[in-house]
Amino acid sequence: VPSGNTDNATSAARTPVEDLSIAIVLSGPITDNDFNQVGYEAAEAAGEEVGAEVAYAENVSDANAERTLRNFASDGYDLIIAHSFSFGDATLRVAAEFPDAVFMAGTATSNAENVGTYDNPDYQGAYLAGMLAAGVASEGTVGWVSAIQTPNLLANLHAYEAGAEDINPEITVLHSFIGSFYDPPRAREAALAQIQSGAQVLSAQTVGTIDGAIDGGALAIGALTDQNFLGPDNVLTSVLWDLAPVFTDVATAVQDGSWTNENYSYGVAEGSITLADFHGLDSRVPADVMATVLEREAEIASGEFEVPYDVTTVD
Amino acid sequence: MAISPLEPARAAPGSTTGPILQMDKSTVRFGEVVANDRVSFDLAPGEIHALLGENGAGKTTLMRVLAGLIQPDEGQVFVRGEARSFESVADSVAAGIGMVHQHFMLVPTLTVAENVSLGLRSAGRLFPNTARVGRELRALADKHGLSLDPSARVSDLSIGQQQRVEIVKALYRGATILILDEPTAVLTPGETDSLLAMLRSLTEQGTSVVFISHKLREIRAVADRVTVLRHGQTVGTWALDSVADAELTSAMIGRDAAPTVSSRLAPTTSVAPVPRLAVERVGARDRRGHAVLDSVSLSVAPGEILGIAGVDGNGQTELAEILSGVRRPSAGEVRLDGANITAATVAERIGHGLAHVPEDRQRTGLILDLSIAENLAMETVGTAMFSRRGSLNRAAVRAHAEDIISRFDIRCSGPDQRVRDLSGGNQQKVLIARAVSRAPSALVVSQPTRGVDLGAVENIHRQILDLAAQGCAVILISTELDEILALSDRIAVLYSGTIISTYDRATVDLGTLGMNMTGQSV
Amino acid sequence: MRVIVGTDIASIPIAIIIALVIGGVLIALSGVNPFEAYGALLQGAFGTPQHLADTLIEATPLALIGVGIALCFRAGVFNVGAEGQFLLGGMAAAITGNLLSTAPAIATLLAMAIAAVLAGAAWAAIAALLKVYLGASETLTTIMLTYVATYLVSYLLNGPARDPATPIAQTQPLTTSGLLPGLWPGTTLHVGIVIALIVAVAAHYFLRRRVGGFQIVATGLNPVAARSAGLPVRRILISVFLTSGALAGLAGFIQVSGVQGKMIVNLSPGYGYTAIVVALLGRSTPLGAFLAALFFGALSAGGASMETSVGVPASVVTIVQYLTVLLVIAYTAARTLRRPSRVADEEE
Amino acid sequence: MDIFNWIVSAQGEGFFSATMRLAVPLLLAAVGAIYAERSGAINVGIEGMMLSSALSAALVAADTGSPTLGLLAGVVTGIAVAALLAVFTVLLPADPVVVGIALNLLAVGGTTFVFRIFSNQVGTTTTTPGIDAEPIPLLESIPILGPLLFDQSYLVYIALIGVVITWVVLKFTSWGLLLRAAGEHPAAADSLGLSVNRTRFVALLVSGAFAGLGGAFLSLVASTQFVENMTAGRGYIAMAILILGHRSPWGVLLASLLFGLGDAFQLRAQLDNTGVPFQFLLMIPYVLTIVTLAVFGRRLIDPAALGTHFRRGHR
Ligand SMILES: Nc1ncnc2c1ncn2[C@@H]1O[C@H](COP(=O)(O)OP(=O)(O)OP(=O)(O)O)[C@@H](O)[C@H]1O
Ligand SMILES: Nc1ncnc2c1ncn2[C@@H]1O[C@H](COP(=O)(O)OP(=O)(O)OP(=O)(O)O)[C@@H](O)[C@H]1O
Ligand SMILES: [Mg+2]
Ligand SMILES: [Mg+2]
Repeated sequence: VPSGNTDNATSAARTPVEDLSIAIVLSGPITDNDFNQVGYEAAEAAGEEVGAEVAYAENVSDANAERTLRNFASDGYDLIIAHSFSFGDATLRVAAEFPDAVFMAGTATSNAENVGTYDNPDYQGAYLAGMLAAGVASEGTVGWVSAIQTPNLLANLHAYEAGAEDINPEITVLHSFIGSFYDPPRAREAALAQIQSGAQVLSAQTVGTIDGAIDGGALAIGALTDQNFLGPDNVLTSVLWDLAPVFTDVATAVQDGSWTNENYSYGVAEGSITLADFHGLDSRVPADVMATVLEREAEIASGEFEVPYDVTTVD
Repeated sequence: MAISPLEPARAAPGSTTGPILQMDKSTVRFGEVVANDRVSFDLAPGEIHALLGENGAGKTTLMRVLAGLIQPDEGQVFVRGEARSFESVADSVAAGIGMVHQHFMLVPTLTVAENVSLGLRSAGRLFPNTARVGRELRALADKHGLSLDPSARVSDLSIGQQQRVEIVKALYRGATILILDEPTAVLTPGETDSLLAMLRSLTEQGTSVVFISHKLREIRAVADRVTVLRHGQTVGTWALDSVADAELTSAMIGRDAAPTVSSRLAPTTSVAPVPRLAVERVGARDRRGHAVLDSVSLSVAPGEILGIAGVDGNGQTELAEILSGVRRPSAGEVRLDGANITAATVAERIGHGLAHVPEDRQRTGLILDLSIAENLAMETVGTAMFSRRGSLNRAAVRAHAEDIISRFDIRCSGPDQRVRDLSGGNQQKVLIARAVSRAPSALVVSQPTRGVDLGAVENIHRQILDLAAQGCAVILISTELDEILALSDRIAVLYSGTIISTYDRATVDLGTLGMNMTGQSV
Repeated sequence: MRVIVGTDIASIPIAIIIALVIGGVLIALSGVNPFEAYGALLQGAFGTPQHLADTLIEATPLALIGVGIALCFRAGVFNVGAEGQFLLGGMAAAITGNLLSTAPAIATLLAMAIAAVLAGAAWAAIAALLKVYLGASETLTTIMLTYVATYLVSYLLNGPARDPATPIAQTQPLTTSGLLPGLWPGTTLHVGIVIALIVAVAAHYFLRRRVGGFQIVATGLNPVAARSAGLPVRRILISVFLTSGALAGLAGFIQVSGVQGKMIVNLSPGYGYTAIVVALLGRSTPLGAFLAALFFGALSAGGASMETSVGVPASVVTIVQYLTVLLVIAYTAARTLRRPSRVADEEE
Repeated sequence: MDIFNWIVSAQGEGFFSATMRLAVPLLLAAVGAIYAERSGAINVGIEGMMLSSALSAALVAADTGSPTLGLLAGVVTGIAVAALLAVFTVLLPADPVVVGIALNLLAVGGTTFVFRIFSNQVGTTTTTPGIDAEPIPLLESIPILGPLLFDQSYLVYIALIGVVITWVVLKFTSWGLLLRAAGEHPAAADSLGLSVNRTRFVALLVSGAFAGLGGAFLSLVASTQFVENMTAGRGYIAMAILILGHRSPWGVLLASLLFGLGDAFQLRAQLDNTGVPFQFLLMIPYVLTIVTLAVFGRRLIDPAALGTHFRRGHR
């Protein structure tokens, strides 16, 4: 379990909310096919489900997060979601000023009376992706392309490596950081560089990686949304992150007054982290590998196997 | 004094004997300034017609109208009796007019042939045939007895060569009326002579010439008639053989001319034991590393004026920069009162009493967008005169300027006027005044009167002589031999980065210096 | 030397109106009532004490950096790299603050400010020295150095300078002795805006009344003539550039100490670039830059409200901001052109 | 490893072809800027032009299915943005650097706004029909030159032909003469009845067209989609390359290859577990540029009238 997040609720039950309104603050554009789009869509879905109005603010830099959160709070939003690993401190500060609103922080160093947390357990899926990649890579090299080092991406990388070693202890896992989340041409080149160094399957943690896989004739594993449409012949599967269940549960809890400031961790067990449809490419995966992967997935779901959570920085 | 200008003759349309060009009541305004006020002017075929007038009298403006660069607010232009209006340069060129501007209109990074091909339809619409243009240029130049290398880059040519290119360019483009704006301001005596000869030969072949100059001697040598402008208005037109110099000068400045400065045949001082300012075996290199000064040694004593003659580009700029501290010599020493100041900064040298008047008043001398007062205070703004502990005393800056303006007769609206809005002569006075008013112990002055009218020249020369009389050591760098001869006690000639000769004023004449300047020693 | 065209005061309201009209059309296109949106803009910039505070907080770094860039403009050099100087200033301030976490507040804050100023100035010094001694264009080196600074900060925050208690790339939070005191109880306004005002007034006084200021202006107008008149042009250029870097560093300190309470990777949402425009709208004068920073602060705070309270997309807010800038420039330029002056003379 | 073997290995080939791909968008933009700057007009708006063109190229290509039409749209967009810049800086005497920066920032907002309108519903990111590499038989297998030149998309050839054309235009055509005259001595061109401002206006449009090609390259060749702010500072880097290349076509070619080489190198160095943090590797191209500017800065002489506004009839 991510160390930054707290497990146990410490807050008392709250008064129910009649006319629930939800706001989500996003660090990037809602069109990124990635972290921000997943958050935005889940908030919309949750709003629909529980009948709440949903507002959002996108491309909010860390520098401005506090101001944006405060704007939403003073405008009377009941549930405010700070959807970034780095909005935690800002959330805690604003939450202290607005005790009547409920805040959910993607990653906070601690919670507060009215601040709950949720985490990004896609590292659990990354483990499975690593297994798949190593199982397909006959030459023993796989790759992983991302933008910068963030805790969730590091967790993802280490889990991917662990999963790959689970299948093939001799596996080589290459990783690249391109410095920006929105530079597909460079991501593509990073992917090609990995392929030329022997990588046969790439984990695409930044947009453009799949283009590189297509060019280099490698397979890619998409992240967070089903990215098969970006490369129907190359995207083996994607690690999906469905935030709608968490957000819906949280919204319902706020509505009926049962919300407490716990850490809402919805991973493989809760069906929030899944592998996407293979769109026919499962033929590329050796049957025994596929079987092991599915078996591992079930073990993670049942709690029998715990995916190691490691956020150590790498070079 | 009787002034009897000629009546301009009105040509009948289509007449072949009347003026080839005529301007009638041409008026040009720049905002408040009326640069040309109902100016009339005519030019006969095959004539050289001089324009004379103080700085800012409106000569250039009048010619820019002819060149199609400015549209007059009022007035008419007739070419061969026909009314024409020049909306653009192309119209003017089509009427056979070619102008050689005071500041050359040549692109330094292009070759001669490329410059001439620029915008020329006949050179080829898409791909100009510069080779053919070059051949034709050479032929044209040969016809007029000029030498010209069409494939040379303009930046590699001397000023005189560039001017030749300008003239040939105008002729190549079919000019039969040639306008030359102060063409001799930048030439050596030899170059001037050959230019004047060339103009004569051109008129013999039918070209008509308008010739602007501040130098009466040249006008006398070459022109048929002269028109004098003052404050934007025509004072009159005279045939040169029927008018005295004094008449022209008074027409030009609006009063009787003061006697011209007498030359200093008797040096005021005996040679002092220690020279005030000296350079010893200094050298300098340009950006490419070529030597531009080689082992130059000079010295000047208190009260002495040392003239440095030479054609532009022979190292004068670098020598002046080394003396003033803007440039570090690549070899040798600079001494002031015996002390080695080679490594001293400009400011330190100013502190030691050295003053410097740079050659290019607009680029290196003045800051055009600051006021007269600010420019005058520039060099010494950090001293107790204008500031205390770094805090600027604006009142002192203004008061100082007011004093200087009246002492040096600077024509302006007040100390706060921007220097950019002054005429060239008055800009130069500001620059000279800044140096002279500090009562420096040594002065390095470059081209003090370039492009300045007669009245201002006189004033500036007076300042330099007075300063020397008070014991200041002066190094005067000038391409004007008249000026050098009029002011100097001793004269050195700089050629190709070395001093090729040094004379006492009494022992040398114009001819000798002129030859030395072109590298010939006598 | 490039002549930096100042702005015409009269042009600003007209330009703002036109920009708002065009912006209104875009807002309507995105499905929001423009009047409601602009109501939210005003409300978000000035409507409540906190919103007014937001405007001032946002104006502070822009003003500090803008004054520095304006000084550079006046001396005829271009500091496009304030962004990097700002980041390194913030970094230095946070590290110093954490090292001194137990010292008294005054000492800690002073040390942090000094460290930030030195870091910003040092980063600017690279470009300044390369320009003055090796002739490398400062416009380009500062752009490149900003990339380098960004990666450097990323390295430090992911590595040696990271708070060991969190996997997030940020420093340890500052203790209270490292936090700027507040200015307006009940809001998050801190004393930064006062510092910015003092800096702007001091720079104004310096340019007008001090010999050094006069020399900066002279150098900017004609460096060759200034040098020939004995002004220490190189020293002036270097010191102006360093001052600009120092002010950007100081702004970094203020953001770290007054707003974030720690150093983060994205300390700047582009202050270094916006401040260039701020300096220009302020006609390259310190007080003008301060006013322009207030204007941008209001647009930025109000723009955020347009997004959060009525749902105008953030992109439209950006469009309105820079449309205003372009129109102010266009209007001013057009007026310069109409004036029959000799301002535009380049050669004689 | 023996250098020659490495050069002809898949890795060596990949390295050289990546160098070219990374260089080309910069090359295109910088070659265009040669026209602007040699005519005396500064184009700081390259970043905005590239970004706008990347968007329009992606939208048109996705909508029509024709990458060629997309390319054309990119060119037209680049020209349109350049026209705006030209109105400000050629017709009006506004400072080119400030207008350029303001345009770039406006383009960030503008492209996002337009992108959202056209991609309508969030979530369906348009993927564009990309332009693929077309290896030229035989030539493709020449060491170094093969991967550098002959295993590339046709846009690379357009860029290289652009270099040659630019050289010919500047050196041999009457317009080239006029262009250089406008940049070095505008009054001289004016005194011959040539229009300095028209020349600069057209030069800026040409620059816009090239920047447009560069932008289109990003969304059609270097990746297959538009991502908000995807130029990632390439416009500014192109300006550095222009200076580095001494504003001469061949120089700019060399300088952009140098930058591409630095980038291709660092992407590969990241895979070698050198122990150097990736941030330092990412700095390589920028540091390389700074060093080159420092070494060659003195030798560069700007066109004499660069950045000055020209007004007829004014001395
Ligand atoms: N473009 C302009 N804008 C404003 N005023 C101008 C302009 N050009 C010339 N003037 C003014 O018009 C007057 C005439 O200038 P002009 O250049 O014609 O004088 P000139 O006789 O050629 O002087 P000089 O002997 O110094 O060359 C001067 O007062 C000058 O300042
Ligand atoms: N930065 C550079 N790095 C390497 N080679 C360069 C660089 N700049 C120029 N060159 C080479 O030097 C040659 C001359 O450069 P230059 O810019 O003078 O070209 P040019 O077009 O021939 O000049 P012009 O047309 O101005 O006379 C170029 O053709 C090119 O091969
Ligand atoms: Mg004149
Ligand atoms: Mg060249």
